[in-house]
Amino acid sequence: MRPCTLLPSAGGYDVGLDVTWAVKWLTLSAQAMAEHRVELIELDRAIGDSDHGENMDRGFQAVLDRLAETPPDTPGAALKLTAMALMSKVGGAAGPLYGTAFLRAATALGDAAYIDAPTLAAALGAARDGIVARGKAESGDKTMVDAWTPAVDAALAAAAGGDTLSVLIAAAEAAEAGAVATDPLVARKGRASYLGERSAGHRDPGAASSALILRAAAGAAA
Amino acid sequence: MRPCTLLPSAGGYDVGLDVTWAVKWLTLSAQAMAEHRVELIELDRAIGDSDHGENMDRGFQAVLDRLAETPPDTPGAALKLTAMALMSKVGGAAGPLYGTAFLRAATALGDAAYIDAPTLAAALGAARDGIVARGKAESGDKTMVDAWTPAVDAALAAAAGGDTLSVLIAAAEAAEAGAVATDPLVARKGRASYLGERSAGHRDPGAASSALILRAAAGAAA
Amino acid sequence: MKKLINDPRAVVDESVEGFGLAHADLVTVHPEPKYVTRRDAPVAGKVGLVSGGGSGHEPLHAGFVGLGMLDAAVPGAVFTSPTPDQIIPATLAVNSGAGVVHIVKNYTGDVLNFETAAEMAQAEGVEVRTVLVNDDVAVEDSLYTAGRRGVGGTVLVEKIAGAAAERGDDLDAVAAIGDRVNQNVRTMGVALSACTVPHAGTPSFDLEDNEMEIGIGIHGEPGRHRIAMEAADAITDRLLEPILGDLGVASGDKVLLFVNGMGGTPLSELYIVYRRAAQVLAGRGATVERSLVGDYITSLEMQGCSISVLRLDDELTALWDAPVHTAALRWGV
Amino acid sequence: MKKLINDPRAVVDESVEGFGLAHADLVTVHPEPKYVTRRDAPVAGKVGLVSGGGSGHEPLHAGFVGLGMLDAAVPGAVFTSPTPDQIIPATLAVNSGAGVVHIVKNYTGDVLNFETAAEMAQAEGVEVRTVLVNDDVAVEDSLYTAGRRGVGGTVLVEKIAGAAAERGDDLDAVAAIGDRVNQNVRTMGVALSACTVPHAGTPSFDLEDNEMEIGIGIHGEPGRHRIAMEAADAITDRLLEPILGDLGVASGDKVLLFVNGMGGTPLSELYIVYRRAAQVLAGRGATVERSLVGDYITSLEMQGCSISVLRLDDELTALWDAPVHTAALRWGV
Ligand SMILES: Nc1ncnc2c1ncn2[C@@H]1O[C@H](COP(=O)(O)OP(=O)(O)O)[C@@H](O)[C@H]1O
Ligand SMILES: Nc1ncnc2c1ncn2[C@@H]1O[C@H](COP(=O)(O)OP(=O)(O)O)[C@@H](O)[C@H]1O
Ligand SMILES: [Mg+2]
Ligand SMILES: [Mg+2]
Ligand SMILES: [Mg+2]
Ligand SMILES: [Mg+2]
Repeated sequence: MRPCTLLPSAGGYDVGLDVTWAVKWLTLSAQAMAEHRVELIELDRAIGDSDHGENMDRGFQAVLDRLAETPPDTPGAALKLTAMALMSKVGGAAGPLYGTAFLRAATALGDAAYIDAPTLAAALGAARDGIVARGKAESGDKTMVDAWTPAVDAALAAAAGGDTLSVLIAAAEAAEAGAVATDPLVARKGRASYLGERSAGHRDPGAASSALILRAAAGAAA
Repeated sequence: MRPCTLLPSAGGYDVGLDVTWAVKWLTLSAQAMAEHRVELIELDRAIGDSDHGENMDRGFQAVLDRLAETPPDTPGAALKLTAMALMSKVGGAAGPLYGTAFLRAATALGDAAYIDAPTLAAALGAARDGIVARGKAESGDKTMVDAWTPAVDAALAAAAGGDTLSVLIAAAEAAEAGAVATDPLVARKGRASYLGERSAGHRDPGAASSALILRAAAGAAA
Repeated sequence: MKKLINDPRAVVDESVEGFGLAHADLVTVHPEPKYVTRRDAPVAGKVGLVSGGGSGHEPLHAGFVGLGMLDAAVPGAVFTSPTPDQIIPATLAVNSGAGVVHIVKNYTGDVLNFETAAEMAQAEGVEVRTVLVNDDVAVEDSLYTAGRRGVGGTVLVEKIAGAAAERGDDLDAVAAIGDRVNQNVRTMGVALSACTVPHAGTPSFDLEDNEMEIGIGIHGEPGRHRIAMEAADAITDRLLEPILGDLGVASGDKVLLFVNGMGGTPLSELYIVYRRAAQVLAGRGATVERSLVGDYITSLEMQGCSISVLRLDDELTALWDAPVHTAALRWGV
Repeated sequence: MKKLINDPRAVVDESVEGFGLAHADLVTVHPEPKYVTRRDAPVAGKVGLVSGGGSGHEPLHAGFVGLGMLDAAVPGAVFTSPTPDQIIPATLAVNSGAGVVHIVKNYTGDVLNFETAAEMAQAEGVEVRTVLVNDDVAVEDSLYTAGRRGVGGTVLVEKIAGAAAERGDDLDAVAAIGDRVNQNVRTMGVALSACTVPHAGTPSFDLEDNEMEIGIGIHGEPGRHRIAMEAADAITDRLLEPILGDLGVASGDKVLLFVNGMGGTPLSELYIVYRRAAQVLAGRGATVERSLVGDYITSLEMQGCSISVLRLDDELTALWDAPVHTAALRWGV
């Protein structure tokens, strides 16, 4: 799993992330979506339209198909392929948002074969910015942004002195905490916003799926 | 309640039935339909279309309205008015069948002010014949005929040696037994026949309402 | 029971009143006794077409009143056939002198009430013919029952006989066309859920979560068999088999395929059934020349559907295609 | 969950396939990526109209493809907006050179996916305008939400903009007519029961026997308020009040009244609602000039309805009356 080349990082020498990691990340993400499909549907049932788990599962299965069809050479290529698959297979709000996120992250990574911690944190930041640019949600609106923004903050902080694994672990933990923190919020964006006060007391499904994806990223690097 | 004139009957002198009895019969019938409305709906729900109690209740309420509007002079007039009200307000299978039954009974009674036991039994026979003529059901087809035919047989037997009250009591008891006896039958006429074997094990709603009407007739004479 | 109703006993009155308000360009509602006529009835020289039956099957029959279809519809109480005192004035109102055809679904109540009304209308000088519709192949032993029921085929009889009347056919010819449609159509239905008659308040039968009723009629009565739920394709095959067998559909036959919703089934599901039925018919070498998919003869909010197959000939096809302008069926105008 | 389906994940594929078989005279179904075009698309010189959204709202949108209405419909998964890779080829397929109008219901997913598709179609040289439909008055604080949703009014926008395109209006004019309809229509809905998304298998929300959801959208999402069941007249008043207030309906106004069933409500009940709504409008001095009653934009088998009121002017009325020939709406042809 670990590449044989060592890359410099702020905290000393880091084992960089390569395309194998990226493919493993996407594979673990697809597994997570399949495993948590019903749970995500249930979250969406409470404050949305019962499709988020189905959509994400369908989307990541398509990612797996395309990874098998045309194996990517670089992490950036893997994420770009993912962006395209999600954009064309997920639909709903999550499709374009995740599609943009992966596309921006892919752009941030460029052609690099290996990713160091700062690049990784920057790519996560680009993904988050993409979601915000498309969806116009602010923190506290009870959307996936509430998982991504703390994740990016934690990733940037970890990248200052840690390796890629510690960046991803920090991001995953923060995303999970961010998702949990959506529970009491009143939604102001997306479908849940129609419920007004009634949206409080439920976890945002997109924040939950985001946490799963970031946890998969850490798992792939471990 | 009892008229002041005594009529000869086979068994001696009988208190004949007059228009007051007829009106009371119809009033008690209307009460019975209202009271047993839900029960008749339930019977019809099991092997039909859940409307028999509603239809009979609506029909007999219309009978009461018309009795109040144009009080009849004779038992025959009361039954004719009933026939017309049921025919125009009940609908379904029961409407024309009961309509014909009351019309034939009215015709059998003619203009008579008082009815003796044989006339009464003959009128019940005419009612039954009307039902059979319209509906073409035979005994054992699991229809209201299975209440009326034993009732008429018992009425004719009672009329040979009894007064009108005993005719009506005999008819009511036989109708009730006849209705109960429809339970195991497989329906061959009416809506229940579509169920085939599945119609067995349920009482025929029309037989049940017939028994209620004949019991009301006895109650009015008591 | 949850329904968009006020007093359960006012359901038919209020619904028909609303129908009259919404379609004042097409129909006139006569409130007491209740019947609905084509706005321009009686149409000079034209044979009048009257149908009716219990309510709860909407859009049948009032939704089919208008040019090229019915001249009058007579709604009874929910699932209860109407009474002669409604049918008679409806018959008189649409008689232009050319006589009136009664289209009657074969149920004891409908038959008896229309029979009485026809007699009395004849006594008033109106020539009446009756077309009895009995297309339901679910009723097997018709010798030992009230006979096959009139179900989905009724819509097709009303459309095609209506077109015959509109083109100027005489009384016997219109009745003959109606009979011909009836002889060439077969129907079978399935319920996934019961329906609740407003005045009754409880579902017309109880079905487990994994059960369905095969061979239902249109009055919420239980069907002939209760079996375990199956996939749509298997259900479709189960409905189609007796239809095609009884009708004797052969290779080269041209048919109209009608997939009807019972009221509570999404249209998308009807198209899933249609798809399979069309595949099966194609597999038998029959050509589906005309189609109808939607809720046309319903049982309140029942979930389920019926499939009807009508064997077409050129005349029936032309009459099907003829203009119709009613609340529920409209084309060519 | 009891449905007339096969594999829950094949519902949209099989249903759209069946739709294409049943209406081969009107539409062409493109299976992968999935979209439905008018059979004669692109129509030379005519502005193309494309709409789409999640499936489960049938007959919307595919049922409205045809002369005088949509040129293409793009069905997503159930309750999930379609993706750009479907919307783009649909847009290209109906572009005759006169440009294409996207009619988009205001939901985050629909907006984002159509936005992306519009950008990419523009990049391919197609001029695209977007009409955003947001007629749902149930969404109150639209500043703090994703904004008002597109619901019943969508059907009216599609019909009237479709008629404008058919008569030859140019791209901006068609979009302007669509916007005008949207500005003049308001809608509010109620659910008496939830619906079950096939892949989810459980009802979209739980309602007690004596409860209803006021202010529902069309995706089985819960509404804004949950209150005790009421009679149809009271419910109608409750839906109509915010519509009339927000639209500012005044005495002398001419309106189109649209009572829409959510999929599991008997037509007879819709007419009971229509009756009351018509009475209330008459009481305000408004004239109901046109009516539409039936299941046109649904939520699977949900029980309930929505009421839409569109303020008419002479041009909108004429465009409403213009011929339309689609699977679900047809007149004048
Ligand atoms: N404007 C937005 N910005 C960021 N995220 C959003 C926005 N709108 C919705 N979302 C996210 O999308 C999720 C819903 O996705 P999904 O259920 O797949 O789409 P839909 O709402 O179209 O059914 C929400 O839980 C939320 O996290
Ligand atoms: N052919 C018939 N002859 C005699 N009685 C009949 C016949 N058909 C039906 N009935 C009676 O009518 C009853 C049903 O009446 P009702 O429910 O009011 O009418 P419907 O079946 O039209 O709903 C049955 O229970 C049966 O007793
Ligand atoms: Mg969702
Ligand atoms: Mg009955
Ligand atoms: Mg009945
Ligand atoms: Mg969705």
